Amino acid sequence: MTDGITKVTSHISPNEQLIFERSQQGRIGYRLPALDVDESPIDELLPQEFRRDDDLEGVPEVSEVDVIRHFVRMSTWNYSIDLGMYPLGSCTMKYNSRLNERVARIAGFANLHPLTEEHDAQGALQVIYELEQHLAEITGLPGISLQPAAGAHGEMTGIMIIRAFLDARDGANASGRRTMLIPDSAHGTNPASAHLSGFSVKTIRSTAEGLTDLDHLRELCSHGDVAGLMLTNPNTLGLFERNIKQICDIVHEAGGLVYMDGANMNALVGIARPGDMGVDVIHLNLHKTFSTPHGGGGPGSGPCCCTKELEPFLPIPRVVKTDWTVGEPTFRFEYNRPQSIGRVKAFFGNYGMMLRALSYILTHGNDGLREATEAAVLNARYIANGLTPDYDKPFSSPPMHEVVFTDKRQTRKGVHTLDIAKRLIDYGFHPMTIYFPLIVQGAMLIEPTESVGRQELDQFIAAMRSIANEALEDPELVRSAPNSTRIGRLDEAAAARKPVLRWKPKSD
Amino acid sequence: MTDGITKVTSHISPNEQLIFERSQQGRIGYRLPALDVDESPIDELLPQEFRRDDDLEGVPEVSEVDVIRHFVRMSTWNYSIDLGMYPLGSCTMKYNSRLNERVARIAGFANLHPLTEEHDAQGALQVIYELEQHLAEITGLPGISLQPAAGAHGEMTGIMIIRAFLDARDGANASGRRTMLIPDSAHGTNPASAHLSGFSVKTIRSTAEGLTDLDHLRELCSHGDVAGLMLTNPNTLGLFERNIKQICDIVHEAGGLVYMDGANMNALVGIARPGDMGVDVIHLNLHKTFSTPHGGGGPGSGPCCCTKELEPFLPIPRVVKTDWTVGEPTFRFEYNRPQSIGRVKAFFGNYGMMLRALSYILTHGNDGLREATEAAVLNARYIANGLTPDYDKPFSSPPMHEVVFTDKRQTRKGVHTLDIAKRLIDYGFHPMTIYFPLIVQGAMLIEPTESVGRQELDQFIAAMRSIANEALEDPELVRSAPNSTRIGRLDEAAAARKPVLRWKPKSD
Amino acid sequence: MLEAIGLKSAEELFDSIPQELLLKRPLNTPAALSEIELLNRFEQMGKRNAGAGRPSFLGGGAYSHYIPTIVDHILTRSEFFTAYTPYQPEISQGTLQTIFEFQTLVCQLTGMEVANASMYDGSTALAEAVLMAERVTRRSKAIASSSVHPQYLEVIKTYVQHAGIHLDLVSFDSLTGQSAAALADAVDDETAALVVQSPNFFGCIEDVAKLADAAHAKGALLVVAVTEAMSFGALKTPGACGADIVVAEGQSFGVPLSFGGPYVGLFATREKYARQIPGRLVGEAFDRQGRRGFVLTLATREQHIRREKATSNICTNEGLIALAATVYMETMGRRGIQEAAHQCLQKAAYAARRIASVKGFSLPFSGPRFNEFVVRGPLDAGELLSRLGKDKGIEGGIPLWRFFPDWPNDFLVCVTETNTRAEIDALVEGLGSVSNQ
Amino acid sequence: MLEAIGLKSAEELFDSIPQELLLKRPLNTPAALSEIELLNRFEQMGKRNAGAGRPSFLGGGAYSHYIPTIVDHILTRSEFFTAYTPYQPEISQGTLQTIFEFQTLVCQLTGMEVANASMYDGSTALAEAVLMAERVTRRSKAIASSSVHPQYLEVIKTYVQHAGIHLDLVSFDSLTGQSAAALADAVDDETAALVVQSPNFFGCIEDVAKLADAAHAKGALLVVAVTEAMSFGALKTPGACGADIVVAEGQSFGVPLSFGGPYVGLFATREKYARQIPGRLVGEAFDRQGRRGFVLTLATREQHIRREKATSNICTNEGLIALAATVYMETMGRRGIQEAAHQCLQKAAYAARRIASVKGFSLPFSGPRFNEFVVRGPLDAGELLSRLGKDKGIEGGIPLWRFFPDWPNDFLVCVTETNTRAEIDALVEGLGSVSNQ
Ligand SMILES: Cc1ncc(COP(=O)(O)O)c(C=O)c1O
Ligand SMILES: Cc1ncc(COP(=O)(O)O)c(C=O)c1O
Repeated sequence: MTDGITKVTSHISPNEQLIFERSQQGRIGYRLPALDVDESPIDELLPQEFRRDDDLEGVPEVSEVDVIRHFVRMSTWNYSIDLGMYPLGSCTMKYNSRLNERVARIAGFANLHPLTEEHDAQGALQVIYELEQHLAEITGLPGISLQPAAGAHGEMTGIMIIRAFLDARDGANASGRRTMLIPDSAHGTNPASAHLSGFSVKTIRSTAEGLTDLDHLRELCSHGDVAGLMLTNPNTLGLFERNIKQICDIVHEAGGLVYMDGANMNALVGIARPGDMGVDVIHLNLHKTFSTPHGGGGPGSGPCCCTKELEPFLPIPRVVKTDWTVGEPTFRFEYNRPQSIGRVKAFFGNYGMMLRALSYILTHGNDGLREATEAAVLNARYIANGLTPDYDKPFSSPPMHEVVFTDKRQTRKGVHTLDIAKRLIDYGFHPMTIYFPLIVQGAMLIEPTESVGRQELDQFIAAMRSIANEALEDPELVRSAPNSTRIGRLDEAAAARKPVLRWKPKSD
Repeated sequence: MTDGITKVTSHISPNEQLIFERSQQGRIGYRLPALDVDESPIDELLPQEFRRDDDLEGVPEVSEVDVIRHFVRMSTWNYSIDLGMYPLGSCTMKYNSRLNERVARIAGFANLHPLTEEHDAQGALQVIYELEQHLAEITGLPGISLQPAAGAHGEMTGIMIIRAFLDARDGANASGRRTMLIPDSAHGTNPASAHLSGFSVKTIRSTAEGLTDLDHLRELCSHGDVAGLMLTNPNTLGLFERNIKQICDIVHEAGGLVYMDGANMNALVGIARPGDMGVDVIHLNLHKTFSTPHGGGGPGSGPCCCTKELEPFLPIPRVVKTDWTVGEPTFRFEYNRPQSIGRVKAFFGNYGMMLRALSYILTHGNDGLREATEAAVLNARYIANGLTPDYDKPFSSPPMHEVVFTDKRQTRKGVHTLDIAKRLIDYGFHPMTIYFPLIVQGAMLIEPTESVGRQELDQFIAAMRSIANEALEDPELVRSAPNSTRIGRLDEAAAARKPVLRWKPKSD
Repeated sequence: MLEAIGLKSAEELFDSIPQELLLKRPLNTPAALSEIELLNRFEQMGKRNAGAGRPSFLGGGAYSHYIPTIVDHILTRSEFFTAYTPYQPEISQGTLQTIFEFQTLVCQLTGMEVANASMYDGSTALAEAVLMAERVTRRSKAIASSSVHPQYLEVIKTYVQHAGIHLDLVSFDSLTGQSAAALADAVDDETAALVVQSPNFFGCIEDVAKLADAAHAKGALLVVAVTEAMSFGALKTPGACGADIVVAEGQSFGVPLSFGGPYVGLFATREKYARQIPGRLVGEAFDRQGRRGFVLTLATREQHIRREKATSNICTNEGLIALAATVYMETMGRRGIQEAAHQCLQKAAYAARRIASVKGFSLPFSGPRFNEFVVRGPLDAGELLSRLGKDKGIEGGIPLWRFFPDWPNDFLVCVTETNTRAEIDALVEGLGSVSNQ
Repeated sequence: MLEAIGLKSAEELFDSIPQELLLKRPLNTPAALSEIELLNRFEQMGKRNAGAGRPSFLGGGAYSHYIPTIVDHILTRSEFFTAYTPYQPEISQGTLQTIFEFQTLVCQLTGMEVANASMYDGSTALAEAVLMAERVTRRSKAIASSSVHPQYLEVIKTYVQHAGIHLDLVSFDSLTGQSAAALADAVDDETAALVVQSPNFFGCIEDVAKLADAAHAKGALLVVAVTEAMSFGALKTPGACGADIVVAEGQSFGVPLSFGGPYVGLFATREKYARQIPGRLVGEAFDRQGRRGFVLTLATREQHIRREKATSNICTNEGLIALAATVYMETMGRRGIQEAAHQCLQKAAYAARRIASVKGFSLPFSGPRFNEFVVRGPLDAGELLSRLGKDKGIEGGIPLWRFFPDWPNDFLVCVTETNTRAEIDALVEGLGSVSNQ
């Protein structure tokens, strides 16, 4: 192995079977109080035909120690932010403050039932209200719903709002406006969300500079069918759409609305506001910009923020402030909003994430929010600088919070983006986002976030440069990576061909 | 590597520097509220000569993320109970229930100041009182002090009680009784504690069977100088001293008292009681038998339990029940105990460990306590059986909760206990206790505890047998172990010759 | 560092943003709080949630079950909660194997063949099930009983409004509290999905097998929603009853109430529909040396590859909550889930019996139930329950007027294994006394 | 499994125990409680500790400092809290490197050259320091000021009673609250250790440098005890003042009050005495490939090797609490420890000023102080403080009559960075009002 590998060493790592393979009849790991009411004969309560008759066969029987060891062992197979930088472009993997976790576990919130009467849940409503206020200030968009459970959910919500607005504005004519424009660089959820909302998608080209092609946009807007545009800004190449104002004007003039995918707000918080750019509606990812933990794939929270004009269309219910009693504001849910697109989720959204995000905003303070943005952009720039000598940087402009490189120089030796990513694992780093955005051949999208210091950035740059060197001198080493993990590259094609999606007892 | 290694695989493991090597001027990881009182000029509060003048140079400056990553990374280098069985003989490494941890963190206990007035700390006193009651029942010894902070501390306390008793009983004559008898198999803390209490130590031989040599004991008891005997039971070879009653009689007849090291109570709880055997005083290790976590070396808690006769000599203060108000008992501290040996620690002992131990006793229940003992002994027996074909078992009697083997058969090929232990690491197991007790050449003392299932016991036995095989066929493989850890055997001799006990800046 | 990249000030980092778009003032959000201040602040707000501290009989889609202490310990392992979606299997096997176990457990509990890696919650899972039924059957009508959770129905409406799917509601039977006979009759050749919840919003168990037959007779899929996952421990599985898609809210399995989220949607179906499932799937795979591992699979269904043609727009799901549910299901295990379900059943029966004997109170529905039931009181339920909260410190139930304005005196009571007999007795007594004020 | 080893019943496992010694009945301890019941039980008992929930000005050897949230997160990492003493360095480097950092930080804060891996607490560390001074000097007298924490003095007495060491107490100066001039004079050629605490039990800072000179002039060691470790952030280090052994209670650094334990004893000395230190030491070491690691070292001092000739009987120490302190010191870091110390100093000064201005209250001692001070009130302090607790819900201080029966009206007040100005003002007001009842 290369001397350049400074971040990791090889060590023993525990194996662990599936829990079903560990199960032993008769073992238990739970302790419930004894039933303290008079027991009724089961037949009186539940007719036989409604009762489960398989005795839950197959569900594991294990002890508490078994469970602890099972998960602790498996956990050690994961990379995580707490182990080091996690430079997944577009994902904004930043540090998840322990304090926010503690806040979310305060009994007054954690044990609160969502259908508690409002007067017994004032603190909970206050949190929603305050968080909305802050997000409105940060985005410059005053109408907020915290109901969406993730970014894609927020997109669907926002696009449905656009549709409801157009229907209200144009009446029957709105049926002629069913085209959503989406750049070729957009995240896959954008077209999928547009589709869910009943729009057909037209793709806008990007320029050689990596920005929205204004001419193409104008052309697409000339047919009268445009409902709106979904734009990510900074876009998925990490570049600020400097013509954003003009873009919004073009779409607005064509009678459409502008949706901004706010996944990249970590480049803008405290610096610039979508509302000031002409954007009509945006979703935020609290699990990116506002640091709520990704948890191995979720939960997220995707607030939808819109202009005053679009506010009537937001999902129900909304939280409104009523009056002040003894110094404390009081709040209630408002359900009677006839123009609302409806409800996108039971209850009020991923409430626990709201607590964490509010805690993030309050512990950072306004200065801290801006400083985090500056650090995130600075770190990305630093990496951009550090990697330019060895990797192809397809767009020359300086990036914002993330930067895209390609494998162009390495492919000559048969080394591709996937190989570079896998080789980074040997160096102890989680790879960057790869092959996204789709318009960049062999894309490597790198987003360091603010949660990493210079030492580790330097280590990362050194690792990448060392890999570039290996690609020249020992390409097979890179192509066979990772070589130091407990498992090698898995045969994903075979897995998809004959999917095994669950455990079954051997005898089956 | 051998195919027999089933418990671990090689994987990447994060490196991490010393925190001092990570420090960067100006970084901070703390957040305190702003000072909210009028600030006085420092000279008015603290004359210059009393003030620190080095600006805390050298103390690290790091961010919160730095600290998290620092410790999370370092933590991954540790073996732990949560990763698997930890068969350290004499150490009783059993599962540490998460529930007990939660109990210890209940605000009403965690935030309670030790000098709170009694009436505002009744719950805390109740816990002490109840735990004492239960320990008295378990040991059959009614006088309890929870003040000692660990086993050795409990030993010192118990031995000082014996001394105080003898002084009270014999007056000036007691100065003729300053010999403490200790078996050659005893733990090192025993003689050290006896010494701290002003006794000189005489060593009793063990028989070929591994038990106390009664003849030798009689002989040693014949000189009139014996203050007492310190005996571990089951002894450190894992054997029950079946002559315990006779042993106690001999010592008592010689005018001495019997101290029992209760480190091995995991073999007895619910099965037999030291008080019923004639023992006068014992310490327990709550961090062994009662499952409070070892925490990488502590904290412990070493309650001292004694007969009614010795009770007046226990450390002050003691908790006593006063009366009952509205259904709730009330408690107070009693300080006025003129015969007490005094205080062995500020405040009342390692209180947090008492909470955990009480929780352990209450969640197990009386049946569960006995079942745990049975399982612990059964597991040790199972291992004893499984290893006998390949390893020398110096004592033929069936063991209690732990079993000793030796490297006798392996030394022929130049493989020693240390090598076997290190090779176990390659197999994914924490080694057993080695070279203890001292009387067994090349001892390997194995204590599985009740916290391990048959699957892992079988894996352990298979690993040990595989190593025995390797010792025959490829002794160098064993001698050079561990081969799969992030660091190899360290040069301990060099480290002790020129000790580096702290980090210093390079320039020094 | 600025210097190292040739910049003089932090402002220069944002040179690519046009001047006029820069925010030239500090954000009007509060200044930074220290840890002490922040915790005080949230604890104060938490105290304004009186409902959180009381004995509670609230259900209706979110349930108070006991959460074993180890669940949160595992959840707060850095390696789990600070990891991303397992895109790189070589360093994500912890998450991947957990999801594979989750999928298996969901299959076992629902009696189905395949399950996905989670949906946002039960309500969105149900809406996605309707969309999936449309994809599978290529039909455009959905029929649902009005005994489905009203908020779930609202979510379906939102999701299908632009998908060309027509949603028909059939009123439930007001004697039994179960879906009406008319529901089965409403299924026709255009019907993609027959949607039913069991136990339903009123706590009544539906005759799922009969509805399955009705749906299948017309070539429609039966979609069964379950909001109280604990019922899987006692009731015949939807799979055994013939359901084609089963969705459930997994909150009952180790997830705090947390004012409604994050929860976790369970989604299971038959193997033949695996390629129509929304969301992520984890499957078994092997490396070149034949070592077993797990990977995200069948990704061609998903938005990042299929874009507008994907089976769903979902990307981030509820990974960590699925982990909580997995730890819960494994810790409770076969016997624990059975035992908890049994206690729910018995305690609810006890409570129902006792409440029905209080003067002025009755149980309007005759259908069999698991752990929830509707109570009809002698006065406005909102008023009654509010008195009960204030005077007795008990959260007694959910007034139904919010969802069914015609039934001012009705409320929904839920009893779980966490409600002691003393609490139930206090509820019974409290209902009697506050209704006599 | 019984079968596998040829046994028929669990009883046979205990065949080696004579029949008459077997307990032939169930233990008379309670039957098993479930998690729910157990938590209820402890929470109920916890509520009987009213003192835990109140604003508090209690110090006297245990201090309320803010504990950053991350401390407990790291403490509850399985790899730390469920590990044993690091006997096998290849799989214990996490613990070992942490201890090495702990030792270094203790040296930095105390101004000393070497430190050990921890002692049980401050009081036992102090007693062991006296024993060590005897070993180093081969003299058998210890002289201590009565301004040392009374419980620490009691512990020394217990420890030295059979060690042939004579302990002399010299009364403190009742005007300054510092040790008396007579203390220095008491040191003679027989003296092994001069023992002083600074800030002392009354919160007064001692002139450690002067005492060091006095001790050294006679060939004795100066042993300095510190109960309030936060003072290291502001006061001249004992090391800089010439101390030979410094012991401290580390509880102030990230350790909950927990009714007095577990805490952690810090123990530091000069390099030349390293081989006389009690307890464990971790040192740097290298493997054959030159990779750096850490090991337990100088083990020949310890009981498991030297047995009765060991430097101490200590084996298990306070590893996990040392970890907490390490996380605390690193999180707070250079500036945080300074800032917290500064706030303690300033807030205590503010409180002292304000209390002294209340009618009937005075500050009897003139010595400089850090964050604790003695207040003399107009009535019995026990009575006064008990009223303050009951009526105002404030834990106002520690009545000194427990330790000094002659001073019924005196009490010890401690102020830290966690006490807000509002709390201090409430204390001041409360003292005024309850003393006027
Ligand atoms: C640019 C972009 N848009 C949308 C999304 C979708 O957000 P979510 O995964 O929260 O649904 C993502 C996240 O992966 C993204 O990176
Ligand atoms: C037999 C025996 N006695 C005494 C002790 C000392 O206990 P502690 O480490 O708690 O001081 C131990 C623990 O290591 C032991 O195994």
